[in-house]
Parts: sequence; C-alpha cells; structure tokens
Amino acid sequence: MTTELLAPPERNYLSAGYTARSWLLTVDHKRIAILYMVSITLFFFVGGAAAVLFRLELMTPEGDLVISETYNKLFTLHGIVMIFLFLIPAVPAVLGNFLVPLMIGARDLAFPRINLLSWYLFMLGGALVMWSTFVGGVDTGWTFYTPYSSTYANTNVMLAALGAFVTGFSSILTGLNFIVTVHTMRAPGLRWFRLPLFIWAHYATSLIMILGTPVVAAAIFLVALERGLGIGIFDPKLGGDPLLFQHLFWFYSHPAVYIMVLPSMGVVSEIIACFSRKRIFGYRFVAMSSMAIAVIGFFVWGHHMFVSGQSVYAGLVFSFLSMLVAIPSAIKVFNWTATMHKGHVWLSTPMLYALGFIGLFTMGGLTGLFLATVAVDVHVHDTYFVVAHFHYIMVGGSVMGYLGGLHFWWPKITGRMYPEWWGRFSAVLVFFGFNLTFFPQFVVGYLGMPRRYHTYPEEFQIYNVMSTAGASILGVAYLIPLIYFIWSLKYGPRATANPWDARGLEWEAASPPITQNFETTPIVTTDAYPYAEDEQRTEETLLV
Amino acid sequence: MNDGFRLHPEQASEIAASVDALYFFQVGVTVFFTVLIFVLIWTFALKYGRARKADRILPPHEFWATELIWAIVPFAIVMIMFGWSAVIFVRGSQTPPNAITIDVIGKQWMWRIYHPEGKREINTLHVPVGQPVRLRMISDDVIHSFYIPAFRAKMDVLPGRHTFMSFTATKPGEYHLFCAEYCGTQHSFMRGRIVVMEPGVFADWIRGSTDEPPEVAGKQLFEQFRCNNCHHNNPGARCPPLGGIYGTTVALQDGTTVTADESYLRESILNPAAHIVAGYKNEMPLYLGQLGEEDVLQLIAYIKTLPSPDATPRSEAENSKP
Amino acid sequence: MTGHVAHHFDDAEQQFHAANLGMWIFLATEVMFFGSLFAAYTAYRYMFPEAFVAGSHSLDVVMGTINTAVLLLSSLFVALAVNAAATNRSRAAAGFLVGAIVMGVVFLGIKAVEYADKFAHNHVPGAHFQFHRESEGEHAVDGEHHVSVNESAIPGGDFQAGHNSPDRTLEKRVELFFSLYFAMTGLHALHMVIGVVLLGIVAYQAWRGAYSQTYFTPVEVSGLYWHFVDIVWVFLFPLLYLIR
Amino acid sequence: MAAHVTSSRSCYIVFGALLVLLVLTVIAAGIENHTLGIIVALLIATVKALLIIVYFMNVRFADWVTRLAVAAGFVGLIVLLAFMMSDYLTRDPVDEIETSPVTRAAPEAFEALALLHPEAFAPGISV
Repeated sequence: MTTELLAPPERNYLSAGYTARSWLLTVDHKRIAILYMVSITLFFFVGGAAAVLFRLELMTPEGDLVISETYNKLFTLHGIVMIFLFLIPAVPAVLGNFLVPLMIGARDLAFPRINLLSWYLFMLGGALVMWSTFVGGVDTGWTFYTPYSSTYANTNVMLAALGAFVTGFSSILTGLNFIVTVHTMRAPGLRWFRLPLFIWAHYATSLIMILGTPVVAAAIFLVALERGLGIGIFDPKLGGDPLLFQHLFWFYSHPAVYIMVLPSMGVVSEIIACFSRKRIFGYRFVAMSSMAIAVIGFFVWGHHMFVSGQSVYAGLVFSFLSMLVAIPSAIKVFNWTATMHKGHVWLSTPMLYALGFIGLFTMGGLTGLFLATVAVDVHVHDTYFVVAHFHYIMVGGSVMGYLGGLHFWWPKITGRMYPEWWGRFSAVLVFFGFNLTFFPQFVVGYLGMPRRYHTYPEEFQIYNVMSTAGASILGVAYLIPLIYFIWSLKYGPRATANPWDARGLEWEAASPPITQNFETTPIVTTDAYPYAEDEQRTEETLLV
Repeated sequence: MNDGFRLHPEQASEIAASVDALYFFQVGVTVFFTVLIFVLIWTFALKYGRARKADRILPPHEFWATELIWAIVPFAIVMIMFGWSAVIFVRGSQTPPNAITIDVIGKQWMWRIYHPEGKREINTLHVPVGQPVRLRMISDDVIHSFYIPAFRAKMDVLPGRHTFMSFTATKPGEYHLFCAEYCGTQHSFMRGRIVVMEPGVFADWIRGSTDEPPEVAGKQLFEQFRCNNCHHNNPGARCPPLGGIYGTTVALQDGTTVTADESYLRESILNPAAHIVAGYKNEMPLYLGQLGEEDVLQLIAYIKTLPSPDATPRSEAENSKP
Repeated sequence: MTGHVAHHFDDAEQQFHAANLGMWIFLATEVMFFGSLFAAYTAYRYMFPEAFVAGSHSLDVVMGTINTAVLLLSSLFVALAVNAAATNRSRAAAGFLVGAIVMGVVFLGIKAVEYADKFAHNHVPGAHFQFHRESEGEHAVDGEHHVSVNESAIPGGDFQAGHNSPDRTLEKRVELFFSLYFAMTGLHALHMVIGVVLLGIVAYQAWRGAYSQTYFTPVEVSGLYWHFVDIVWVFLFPLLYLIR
Repeated sequence: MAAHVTSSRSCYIVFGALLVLLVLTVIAAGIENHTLGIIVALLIATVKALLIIVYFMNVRFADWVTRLAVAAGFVGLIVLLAFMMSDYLTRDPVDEIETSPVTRAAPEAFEALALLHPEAFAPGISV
C-alpha cells in the first residue's frame, strides 16, 4: 500500500474497483461524492431543459408554445429539481463529501454507511420526482402551497411531495454526518480556529440541514395526509389555516437558501486564499459570519409572508430580523475583497468563478434587502424581482461557487487537469449569460410582472426577450464545462498532488487520494492558509 | 400604459411615490456597493497580479477596527431602510376612517367585485380618484393575491378568512390588476383592470345612470359574464343565438311558444330554467341574485341591439322569420 | 475489544462518542419533526380552544394514563438494560429489553383499541366524520342532534338554519382536533413500531452476549431513541387527553 | 473505556418520580382554567422529560458537545413556536362579518365562511 507522495498513486480510490458493485456498495466518502456528482449533473440538465423550454415560451406575451398546464408543470419541475435535487446537494454532497474528511485529516466520515444510505435516499427521492413527471407532472410550484396542493391540484402532487420528503432525509443524514465528523474526527492539532473556512461553512450548513429540514418534511407529510387520507390539517373548510403551512414551509425553505449558498461561500474562501496567496483577511470573522448566517437564517422566514395575511406586527418583526442577515454577508464580501489586497492574484478559472460569485452575490444580497424592506416587498413580492433576486443568490452564488470548486478540486478528484483556456472562457460566458438572463427580470419585476405567469401584458415583452436570449447563452456556457471535464478524464494532463501550490490537508494527500486518504494521520501545527508570505512566520503543515 | 422603456410603473396611489422613493434609495445603495466591490476586485486583480511588482508589505491578518466598520456601516444603512419602510408599511396598512368598503371574491380564475351600492363587476374595479378605498377580500377556493402595480399594493386573498387592503387612487386612468399568487392552471389569465375615475364620473357610473345609453353598459356586462361563450351565432352554440331575437316568437321545449319580449328575456336571464328553448339543454347558470334589475335592463337593451344573423343553419331557430 | 472499532476511527472511545453524538443530533431533527406538529397544535389550540376541549373530552383519559405508565415502565426497562450491558451483564440486558418490547407492544395494543373506538364513533377525520357536543356524551343517538349536510335542501344557495349552526361549526373544528390527534399519535405509533424492531435486534445481540463494559454502543444508542419516543408521549398525553 | 451509566437504584427512583408526576398531571387536569391548566400540564411534562433526559439518557455524564446537541432541537423548536405565534397572537380579531351586499348576492361563495362564523349569519338571511 505504500505509494509515492506526489506521483499519482498506483492504488487510489478510483482504481480501488471498477465493477458496478464496487461503486454502488462503496462506503468511501470520495466514491459517494462521485456518485452524487454524476446524479446531480443529470438532474441539473433536466431542470435546465425545463427552464429553456419555459424561457422560450416567455419570448412572446401569448401562450403559444405550450399550454398553461404544461407551462405550470415546467416551472414546477424546474423548481423542484433545481432546489431539492441540485442546489441543496450540490456543494455539500459532492465537494463536501469529498473534502470534509480530507480537510480535517480523517480517513472517512463518521458514518460511512449512513453516507451511502443518504445517496440512495437521494436517488429514491429523485426517482419519485422523475416518476411524477413521466406520469403527467405536477403543477403546484415547488412551494406546494395549500390548499392548492392539498385539495385543488389534480396532478401528481403526492409523488413529487414524497420525493421532496425523501431527499430531505438524505440531506439530514449528510448534515448529521458532517457535524459528528467535524466534532469527533479532526486530526491532532486541528483546533476549531485552525479549520479551513470550507469546514466552517459546511458545519453551519449542516446545522440548518438538521434543524430545518424536519420541519418542511413534517409540512409535506401533513399535506400528504390531507391529500391521501382526508386528514385536513390546513383545510380552510374546517377552519384550518393555509398560512400555517407557509410558516412551516418557510421555516425550512428560507434557511434552505443558506444551505445552498453557505457551502459555496466556503468554496470561495478557499479559492480566494489560494489564488491571492494570502490568508483570508479576518478569518475568524468570516468563520463566525457563517455561523451567524445559519442562526439568523432561522429568524427571518416571515419575510416570505408579508402580504400573505400575516399580522402587521409579525411583518415588522420579520422585516427587522431579515435586515440583520445583511451584516454577516457584508462582512464576508468585504473580507474576501480585502484578502486580494497585497496578494499575488492569479485569475485562473476557479478564481474567475470565485470573483464572479462575489460580484453576483453582492447584487443578490443587496437586492435581498428590497425584499426584507416590507413596504417595497409589498410591491415586488411574487414578481420577477423576486425571481431575479433568488437566481442571483442561487445561480449567481451557489452554482458559480460549485463550478469554481469543481475546477479548483478537479485535479484532486480525478488526478487530471482541465483545459485552462476553455475554463476561463466558459467562466466569463457564464457571467455574461447570467446577467443578461436575470438583470432584465429586476426591471420587469418592479414594473409589476408577476412570477409564474404563462402569458403577460405586451409591454413586458422586451425584458423577457432579453432574458430568453441570456438563458440560451447560459445554457451553452454550462455545456462547455460538461464537455471538457469529460474530455479531461482521458486527455487531461496528469495532476500533481498540489497543482495550485495550495495549503490545506487535502493537498497533502495524493491526487487522486488513496482510499484511506492519508498514509498516516497528519498532525496540524499551523493556522489555516499558511501561504507564501506567511511562510517566514509560521511553520508549514507537517506530515508526520 | 404602454409608453416604452420605464423603470417603475405609474404612480397612481398615495403611497406609490413614497415606495418609489425608498426603492430608489435602495437602488442607490445597491449600485454604490456593487460598483465599489467591482472596482476593488479589479483594482486588486490588476495591481497585485501575481506577475506584477507591487508593494506587498504584509498587512495584518485581521483588523478589529475594519471588521467593526464593516459590521456597523451596513447595520446603519439597513436600519434606515427598515425604519423608512416601517413607516410606509404601517401607514399603508391602516384604513382611513372615511374609506368605502368594496368586497372582492377571488375564484379560479376571476375576480368578482361587489360595490356597496350593489353594483357588481368581474375582473374590473372602478374606483373614484381621491377616495380612500378598503377592499374586503376572500377567496372561494385557493389562495389568490390582489395586486395593483400602479398602486404599489398587493394582498393575498385567502379562503376562509377575510384580508383587507386599503389605497387611495390619485390619478385617473386604467391600470393592471394581477393575481400574484399562483392559483392553478389559468393563473396568468386572472388579470383585470382598475379604472380610476373622477368622483363625478364615478358617481354616475355607480348609480348606473350614466349619460351613456344602457346598451353600452349592457355590452360590458355581456362580456364580463362571458355570455358570448355560449350565446354566439356560430354553429354548435350551446345556447340559443341572441341576434335579432327580440320581438320574435320562440319555440320552447314543451311545445309552446312565447314572444321574446322584455319580460321573457328578463326571466330567462334570471331564471333560465323557466323556459327552455326547443333543441337546447338547461345549461345556463342562475343569475337571480347575481344581477340587479339595472343590470338586466342594460343587458336587454344590449340584446336588442344585436344584429340578426344573416343565415341561421339551425332548423329550430324560428326567429329567422322577420 | 478493538474488533468493534471501524477502520476510520482511532479508538473505541471516539467511536462511542461519534455514535452517541450522532444519535443525539438525529433526535434533534426528530424534535423538530414532531415539533412542527406541536406548532400546528399550538396555533389551532389558540384559535379554537372550545373545540379542543370538546375533542379532548371524547378521549379516554384512563386509557391514556395507563398507556403513559406503560411507556414510562418501558423506559425504565431500557435504562436498566443499558446499565446491565455497561456492567457486563449482557443476558440481563436482553431480559430488560424484552420487557421494554413487551411494554411497547402493550402500548400499541391499547392505542389500537382507542383507534378502533374512534372509528366506531366516526371520529376519524374525513367524509364520515361526526361529532356531538360533549353534553350529549357518548350516549347520543346517531343523527338525533347531529346536523347533516342536506345538499338538496339548499336550492338557490341559501342557508338552511342548521347548515351553519354553531354545532356544525364546532364539528368542523373538532375534526381539525382529531386530524391533529391522528397525525401526532399516528406518527408516534410509527416511531414505536420502529423502536420495537430496533430493540428486538439489540435484544437478540445482547442475548448472544455481544455487549460488555467496553462495547455497548447499540444498547445505549437505541435506548436513546426509545427514551425520546417516550418523551414525545409525555407531552402528547396532557396536550391531547387532559384539555379542560 | 470509562462507561458512565445511571445506576439501577437511581433508575428505580426516577421511575417512581415519573409515576408520581403522572398522577399529579392527571389530578391537575381538573383545573378548569385554560391558561393555568396548560402551564401546569406543560411544567409537569417538562420535568418528566428532563428526568428522562438527565437520568435515563445519561446526559449528566455527557460532555458539552452532547449537551449542546440535546439543547439544539429544543431551542430550534422554541424559535419556531415563538416566532410563528408572534403572527397568530397579533392578528386582527377574526373578521367582522357584516351582512354586506356580497353576503346577500353570492351566498355560495360564503358557504365555507358561514360554517366558520355562523354568528355572522343570523337566521333569516336568505336571497
């Protein structure tokens, strides 16, 4: 089992077995990460195809490409697939799964079999959602609002809701695994404030996963009871309150936005530090701001309900609390920017994605303030303004972070380098395509175009045409990495253990790592990110 | 309404301008910080490019004072936003004492509106300018949302419980009415218009004794209640064509005939089951209680104006006789 | 007993700690899961106190009390089983676990009797739901005071006097109470069934002498789960059965 | 490995206490006062839960991380309850249901409402 440290090891986790069985029954966190990567990529393109279809429909004010029912099913499919089957697992289940044990010097996650179980649950949930689509689709929107979902919709709500329910458990198990792993399995010397910010972000994310997900699971469970057995918890005909569902739903689904974006923030912290060759400025503040976002995230869900019939008092309370999320977010953005100051900045592909993330997240976060501002939200609520805002966070933020991370750790995951020129080209293309798609939606949203509209008044057409044009660019920009990543598996140059000369325990392992990650358990003696300039002052991480 | 590229919808209510003012303040903040971050990133990326020579004397890893500023400045700005918006919101959610109350019922996929004077409308709301209006809204089925962009006003309409929305229109004209909460298949067709009128014109309108002839209002009613969905002159109409029906003799299912005069038409509108025309089924809903006498008069006036079809392919259409 | 330490752990203590912490975090998610139902309960009880009193009065307090005692006893057995396993008495642990399982089955049996009673009285939410005011008690003759929806009696859409009477309104809201009752106790019963299976497996292992002072993690962890299910009932009992 | 578990004797004592509390809560249910009744019932239930957590579940031997995990769920639940109820407790009192023109004009639309608020639809209202 002995291998050279820097040369590609003969026996790495990829070469540990080639049979289907060796993949489907693996308990290796790295292999499970690959399973997740393949699955979410499939789901991403399913959700993307739905988006392309309804964006084409929206080119014209009339409903001429598809009928209303189909349109509604398309945006529901897009929402459910992208949120439950792509964004929520994207960074945590792929990069997190792969890197959390590596970064803390552990041989695996605390519960490897539960980790595999979580992938199977995820696939089961995904299969249920796909099944619901193939037998006719669902038209409730991903929000499943009652009483439409529980009583009025005559589509396959049960299947899709069950799918969301099951993927929820997959997400809970992932979060549970991360928390226990970070608590119990850190390498000797790896104190809390020596952890990479990626770990902090995943720890904060896991907190939301375990405390938030069960609530939405219960809400969906109650909708299923109401639909299937006539046990009417939200039924207005019995005096039930449809807003109760919204409370339970948003208690999870607002923090869920942070499940999607916090891990990407962790990724961005790693990339910025590496390609500025500097320690993250204000490390402790960035770490704590992740925790603050996770905690404050639980106190703000009512801003989704400002015009729902919630009390005026509650509206003001939630408005105030929602404002507070701006502070940790601002701290992060400023600290990332300051990290570049006096660094050695290299605009590689991951860095371009990371910088794109900062810019788009800044816009997404600031426009979020409009929605926390109760008087403005009354006007823009449920309009394209909201659609634009959350796409800036989820696509401009999460997906940029995911792609950046994928490029950054691609050599570690596969042992191969991707083509740098194509990487930069697609990163720039994603940025422009994204802005062309979603910026016009801010404008048309403020003009009053409601979301989830199949047809719309003519004066909104120009913005929708721009948006559709951008979406087609974005679609192409997402296909390019798919192609060159696959290409690089065979033709990419071999990667060394640390092609970026980055810091962090994962770069001490071979590329790709061996099954048990490290030959011997590493011992940590320095703080995170001991980059070049710091080398005079601190000892380098040692492999003992 | 459609005058090209604009950044905000028309300001047609009392709070619209104040919402826009806050909005543009936020746009300013957003632009400022976005530009700041972009400029900083590009400055650093260029100035400290890895191949460039630059002063890189090590700065501290963290600096409490800057962190504190980065926390306090955003906090101060968002508190301004919060305070400002709270004032507008609380003001907007209070109903002025002299407000008139108009009932709104949301139903898949239409808005039914009931004026206190007894006037009813579908998908159109007429309001007088300058008069505070309170909408008392409820849904018949799922959650809808009553949204008037020009008023910067929106409120969900819930089943089983009233919600309220107040506004004072400030500018005569026609504005969009949208359903903003997804409510099922034809959600995007649940649109309508808000007609803001000068108080005098509104008073005439609400009394129904406008200067315009009754058939104009009748035509509107005819369209609002979608009568022409069934009562049209094309082949396969589910209900008898009404063109030129007035004054003719109509054959009924029970073998009798009746002259289509005002009282016959009135009865057939309010209680269609009373006389079924030969060859048709009793498919028309009951409008008793839905339509006032005024409405019926206007509808009849409109029906009288409908032109007789040139050729009637239906054998049972006795009314083709002059 | 390093044979029990999985490859990725350093030692048994780390493994025990991880398993224990993992179960506690799982229980935190369970708290939130049941908690959502408790939240629904709180909102509706605040909105419709009189319906909750009426609904609660139709539940059998004696059965509920016995069931609570049965469940507490099962918890005692589980606690004793953990103690026995940790003190190298694996066989005794198996015995206690069987005791806990028996108590769990007794609980489910009593629950089933209660459910059957609800079915018999049409207290199950849905199309056949009926409820009479408590003053009429369990002895009310079906249909005597019950106001039924008589669709044919509402031509033109006007209201029949009884159609929207206070009794009818109360009935609807009590249906809401029973919806919560079945959702909460049903979910609890499901957890009990899972717990019985779990304890069964652990009891079998204990009987084979698998546990000792150095390794009793499965007993401890499944015990935590069982105690948690017990705690849920400790709250369900007063909130459902004892509303006055 | 140092195994810290509650002794059998403590288990029996705790079980006794739990039974006493069970009897207490049944007796206390006689309190014919909504608010006080709930408070007493919840207090007793909380004490019972704490006894189970601390003794049966051996939390008194646990480290701070485990204790934090124990607390996390309950803290989360309190956040959910408190902020959700901040809405319910401050909503406007249930609608004024006046006999508006709508009530006369479109009664079928109000069927669900009438079921909920019969007081607003006094006998005699019909088309």
